Amino acid sequence: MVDLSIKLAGIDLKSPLVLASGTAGYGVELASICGYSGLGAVTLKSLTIMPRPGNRSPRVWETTGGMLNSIGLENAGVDAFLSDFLPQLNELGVPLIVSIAGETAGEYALLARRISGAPGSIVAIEVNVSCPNVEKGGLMFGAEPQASGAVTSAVVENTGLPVFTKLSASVFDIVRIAEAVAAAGASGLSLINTLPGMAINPVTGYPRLGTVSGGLSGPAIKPVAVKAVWDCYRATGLPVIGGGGVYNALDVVEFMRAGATAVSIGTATFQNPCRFEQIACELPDIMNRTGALRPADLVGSVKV
Amino acid sequence: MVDLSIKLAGIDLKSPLVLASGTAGYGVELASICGYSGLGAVTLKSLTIMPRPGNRSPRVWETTGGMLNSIGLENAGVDAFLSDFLPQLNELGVPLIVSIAGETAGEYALLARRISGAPGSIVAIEVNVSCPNVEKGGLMFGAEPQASGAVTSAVVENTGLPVFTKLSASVFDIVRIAEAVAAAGASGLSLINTLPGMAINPVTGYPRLGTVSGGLSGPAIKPVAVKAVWDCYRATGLPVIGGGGVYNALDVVEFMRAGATAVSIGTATFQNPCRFEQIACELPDIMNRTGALRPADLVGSVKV
Amino acid sequence: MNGAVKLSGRCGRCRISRSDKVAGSIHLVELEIRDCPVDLERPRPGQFFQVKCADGPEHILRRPLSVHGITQWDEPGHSLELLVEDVGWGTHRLCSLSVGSEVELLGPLGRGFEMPRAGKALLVAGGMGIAPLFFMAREMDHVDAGYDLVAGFKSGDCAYAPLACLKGGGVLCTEDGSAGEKGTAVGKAAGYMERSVYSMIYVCGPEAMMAEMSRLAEKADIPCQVSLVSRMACGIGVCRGCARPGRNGDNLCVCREGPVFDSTRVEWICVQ
Amino acid sequence: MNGAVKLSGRCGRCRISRSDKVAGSIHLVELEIRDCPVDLERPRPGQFFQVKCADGPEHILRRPLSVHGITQWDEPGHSLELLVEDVGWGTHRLCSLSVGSEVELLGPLGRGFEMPRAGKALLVAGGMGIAPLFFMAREMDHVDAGYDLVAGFKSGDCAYAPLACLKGGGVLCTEDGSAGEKGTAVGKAAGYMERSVYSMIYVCGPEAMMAEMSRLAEKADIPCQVSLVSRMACGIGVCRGCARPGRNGDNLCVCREGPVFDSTRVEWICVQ
Ligand SMILES: Cc1cc2nc3c(=O)[nH]c(=O)nc-3n(C[C@H](O)[C@H](O)[C@H](O)COP(=O)(O)OP(=O)(O)OC[C@H]3O[C@@H](n4cnc5c(N)ncnc54)[C@H](O)[C@@H]3O)c2cc1C
Ligand SMILES: Cc1cc2nc3c(=O)[nH]c(=O)nc-3n(C[C@H](O)[C@H](O)[C@H](O)COP(=O)(O)OP(=O)(O)OC[C@H]3O[C@@H](n4cnc5c(N)ncnc54)[C@H](O)[C@@H]3O)c2cc1C
Ligand SMILES: Cc1cc2nc3c(=O)[nH]c(=O)nc-3n(C[C@H](O)[C@H](O)[C@H](O)COP(=O)(O)O)c2cc1C
Ligand SMILES: Cc1cc2nc3c(=O)[nH]c(=O)nc-3n(C[C@H](O)[C@H](O)[C@H](O)COP(=O)(O)O)c2cc1C
Ligand code: FES
Ligand code: FES
Repeated sequence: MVDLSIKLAGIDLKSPLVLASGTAGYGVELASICGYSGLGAVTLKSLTIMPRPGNRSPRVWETTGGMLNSIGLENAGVDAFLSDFLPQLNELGVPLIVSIAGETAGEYALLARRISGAPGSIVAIEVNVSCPNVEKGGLMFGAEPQASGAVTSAVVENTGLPVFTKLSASVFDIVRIAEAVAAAGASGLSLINTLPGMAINPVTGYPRLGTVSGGLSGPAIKPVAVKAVWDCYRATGLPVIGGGGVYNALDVVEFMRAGATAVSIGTATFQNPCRFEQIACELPDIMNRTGALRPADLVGSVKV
Repeated sequence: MVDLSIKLAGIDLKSPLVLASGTAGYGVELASICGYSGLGAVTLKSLTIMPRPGNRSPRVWETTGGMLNSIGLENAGVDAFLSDFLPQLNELGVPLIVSIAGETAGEYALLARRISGAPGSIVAIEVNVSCPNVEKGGLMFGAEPQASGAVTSAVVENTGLPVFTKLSASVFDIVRIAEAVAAAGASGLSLINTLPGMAINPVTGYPRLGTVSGGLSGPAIKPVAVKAVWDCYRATGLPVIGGGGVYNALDVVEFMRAGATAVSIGTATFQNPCRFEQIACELPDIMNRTGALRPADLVGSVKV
Repeated sequence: MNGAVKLSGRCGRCRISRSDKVAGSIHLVELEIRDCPVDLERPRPGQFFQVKCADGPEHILRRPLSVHGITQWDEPGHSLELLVEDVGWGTHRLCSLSVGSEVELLGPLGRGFEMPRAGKALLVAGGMGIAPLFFMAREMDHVDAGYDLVAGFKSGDCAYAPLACLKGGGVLCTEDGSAGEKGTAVGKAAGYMERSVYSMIYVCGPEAMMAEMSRLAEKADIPCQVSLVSRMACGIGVCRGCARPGRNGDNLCVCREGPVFDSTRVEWICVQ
Repeated sequence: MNGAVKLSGRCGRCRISRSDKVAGSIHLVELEIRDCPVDLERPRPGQFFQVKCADGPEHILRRPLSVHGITQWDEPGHSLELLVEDVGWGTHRLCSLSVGSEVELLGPLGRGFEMPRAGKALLVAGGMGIAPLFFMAREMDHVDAGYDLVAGFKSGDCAYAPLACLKGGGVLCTEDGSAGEKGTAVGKAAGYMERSVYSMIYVCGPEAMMAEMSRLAEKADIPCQVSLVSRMACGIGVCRGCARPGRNGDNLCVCREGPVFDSTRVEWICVQ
């Protein structure tokens, strides 16, 4: 019998499967379609201090093996989340990873404090650094080691919860950023966010997304994600929540072998909201075929 | 009637379709299967000064909507190319873009001189900067604006042929690199090279490629490529040979709208060696539907 | 708007029992619910299903399709009808599937049309807008509600609206006059509004047509329900991919709060 | 090695006229060449086709499959046989296609086995290595060449080698003895080599088995041709994806210079 439980930066989770930020809403909607058994944790869509209306429509477009989105961090804001959603979520009993996004390091610090003061199922904070850094002329925080480190420090100093910084793989050297984040005290890394992309309707000439460009996710990006996980795991040794294009249990094992302690499922949820349940069912069998008794046996086990 | 001819940085080509480097060999092999009518030019696989054996097997792996490769620039070296292949190619009469790859700026300069001294069908040089810069500790030239510019200058100063620098999109800010290349005197840009990626056999734990990681190409990366073309075209105004995941004539028009003057076909050639001929047949009809009379009407015409 | 406020849709796999080309590139696809492993809720007019048009990791998003009809829902052998226009790869694959193939469904989803409480209703369909409104008309026939249905199409070769089998009044019109009466759906509907008194107007069709009908309805002070289109990823309210602007500066979540909205809530946009 | 030195293969689309599971996960797929729009060259044993297992941009690489047989090549109605083991998504999709489906072929490609000039040959097949060697045996039957064929499999449920229909001598063996004789292909072949004199040995099977057979052949000083496996992208010599090391520090381009090589040219590796 395979035991699916894991220890992720000190947190006990009953499964390595985690729902990715932005693809599982506030966590309550899916609970009415699928049970949450088989799931380690739900990462909530990134919260900002103030509510955000998000981007112009259309916001999604399917591409070969993946999709583009430009949701634009639409969310109700941290206060509405704490008052309107968290109580319901606490009743579901599923561990929560709260993703936060800010425009200044100060905003991240404030969000971390708010979240940490909240009761209940929150087990970790995920720091989304793929946001424009308003103090630095709109450059994404995650583009630079210093900015990524600074934001991570700001969060770490304002919470007792484990902190996972979520990196973008659309940089030349993700390892330097991972190292900066490690030095800033992150408990772990979350890899990877979407890749910047764009699509145009060839016939009409209009971009497929209202904001022209957006983020590419889904199976198409899996090889980029697996490499990012392996590079960062090897360089920092930090626990990794790895994902990008996960579709089935084989993909989950692939990410574990690359160094992921937990594995996130994002876009695949759109193909089937209960996909993670199916994956949880398939996983023990695949693990058996590798000879692993528990997920930890597989982490970083790629034979290089 | 649609006229497919284009002017690419001063070169007259009878079609915007170009075969991508590394996917059409030395240009002679395909000629025996497909005619070269409908084609603007063939980009040859990157040449180095000395012959290179390339990487360890296995070298290719299919991924969702794409593939990974780690050929490792296997090639016969510039001298063997000039003596053994160029004469045959000159007989075919198809315009050639010669791709060069070096480990130092000096090697690029030497390659450019050799190529420029050769007679015949060569119409342009493509500078592959996705190579390790031996003078800079193995960091890829294309990772930095300065190194990309330096290599481009070295080539421009040693040739009378138009020079296209081929960039990698796996950097945070491709526009800064494109600008450095423009300032260094490139006649145009070639976009994009493969994205770094990796795949692991989940059951055995072995990497799918002998070199562990490789380059991701094919339809999966098209959204990343379209964005790179649009960003660089808008920022520099340089003529662009655009591609990455092109599969059909709709894709060709999509790249033109994003700013590509010529469009490259790479991985799709593996699905069908005569794919470019099929695309050339479909293209006039698709162009008709857009109202364009010639490719130039479409370049950069995305409605943003 | 009436219907599934709570997420009650479930995933099921159904067999195609019929797939016919009924006009131009429009296909009528019938799915047998009988063999579906889960009990799907009875769909209401205006609700939709998220349909998986192909298997495998390479096809990641489902396609939203309105319910066009149901048969014998409460008996064994009940089935679901979709009216699908082949406009791109997803719908093309769906229309290419042969009888006996299986398709994954998620639904019924969203809020459908609210049945009129009294009086006569006007149903205005533009193009594929007929898919949900035809179902609405049939359900109104069940409860003997009075209505007129205007079904407008570009031309005769893409027109499908078998009005004769309905109890209510109706007219089919085409812009070029090649089938039914000549004219646009909005034009015909305006004529009907001059001649009759309606307690409710239901509209589904292209954005510009719905915008125009809403304007007419609001001017005439008749409540108007519109069924919006938006590109969707999840279809169940988790991704915010379908959100579009509301008239009060709010966002309308088309898949979950809609697709049917009161016209006064909608900010009309030019969708590309 | 004999065969297509020049690239003469062409692309064609053919109808599946038969697709049967013949053992375990092994399928015999027969393709009608008749309707193929281009004149495919007559394939030689050891040559292969690049087969497109699914359409669309989402499936970018073809799969190399050896020719397992041809029928009436010079008459109308000629067909091509492939013996396919379902090991991953490409072969799985191919094996799932029903009779009447169409498949795109590119080939025949590569250099096949060189026919022996005189004497008796030993053919040693491990697992799916039977696909080209069975074709070789049938072609040798045509010219009344003498041979023994050893076909080894892991066990009986994945064994397929209808030796009775061949003129030459032969033995089927399985590692667990569940079908034919008990033993490995190499073990049996070694026994044959002790009892008979062979002028040529032909081998196709797993890497380790071919390495071992090559060693035996080279020790006995018998020319040995091996058919190598390598992951391929183009199949026609343009990408260098299939290259693997040769014994002299050179690269062997499996798709174009091979897949059949003289054993002395090959550097044996552990392919994962
Ligand atoms: C609630 C709802 C109900 C619908 N009911 C029906 C129906 O009953 N019958 C019917 O034929 N069509 C219906 N549609 C439209 C249908 O969903 C789209 O035509 C379909 O998704 C197109 O997918 P495709 O892959 O064939 O085309 P693509 O190649 O993806 O695109 C073709 C065109 O369709 C548009 N499109 C693509 N995906 C979507 C999407 N998810 N939602 C809306 N537009 C999209 C694109 O912008 C593009 O212009 C409905 C849409 C919605 C939102
Ligand atoms: C010249 C040649 C002739 C062959 N003849 C036959 C034959 O007659 N019958 C038969 O059943 N098989 C044959 N093979 C092997 C066959 O090509 C692979 O089994 C097939 O490509 C696997 O594809 P897949 O998508 O089903 O598996 P995947 O899911 O892609 O992979 C499954 C396994 O197959 C291996 N593989 C994947 N692609 C290739 C490839 N292009 N070449 C080699 N191995 C690969 C992978 O490493 C993996 O271990 C031949 C291979 C070569 C090179
Ligand atoms: C519609 C959508 C919305 C997303 N929103 C967020 C978000 O709010 N915060 C975040 O950190 N990542 C967000 N992501 C990124 C995912 O969490 C995930 O990192 C990425 O999609 C790659 O994984 P996947 O291929 O499994 O989807 C979003 C992705 C999608 C598709
Ligand atoms: C097998 C293979 C070999 C390649 N070799 C080279 C090369 O030698 N030089 C180069 O500049 N690009 C090389 N490329 C990159 C392609 O030229 C092209 O930029 C990339 O594959 C993206 O385009 P595509 O998706 O159409 O293939 C190679 C790509 C593949 C798949
Ligand atoms: S489509 Fe995901 S929220 Fe509506
Ligand atoms: S597979 Fe491309 S060279 Fe052999």
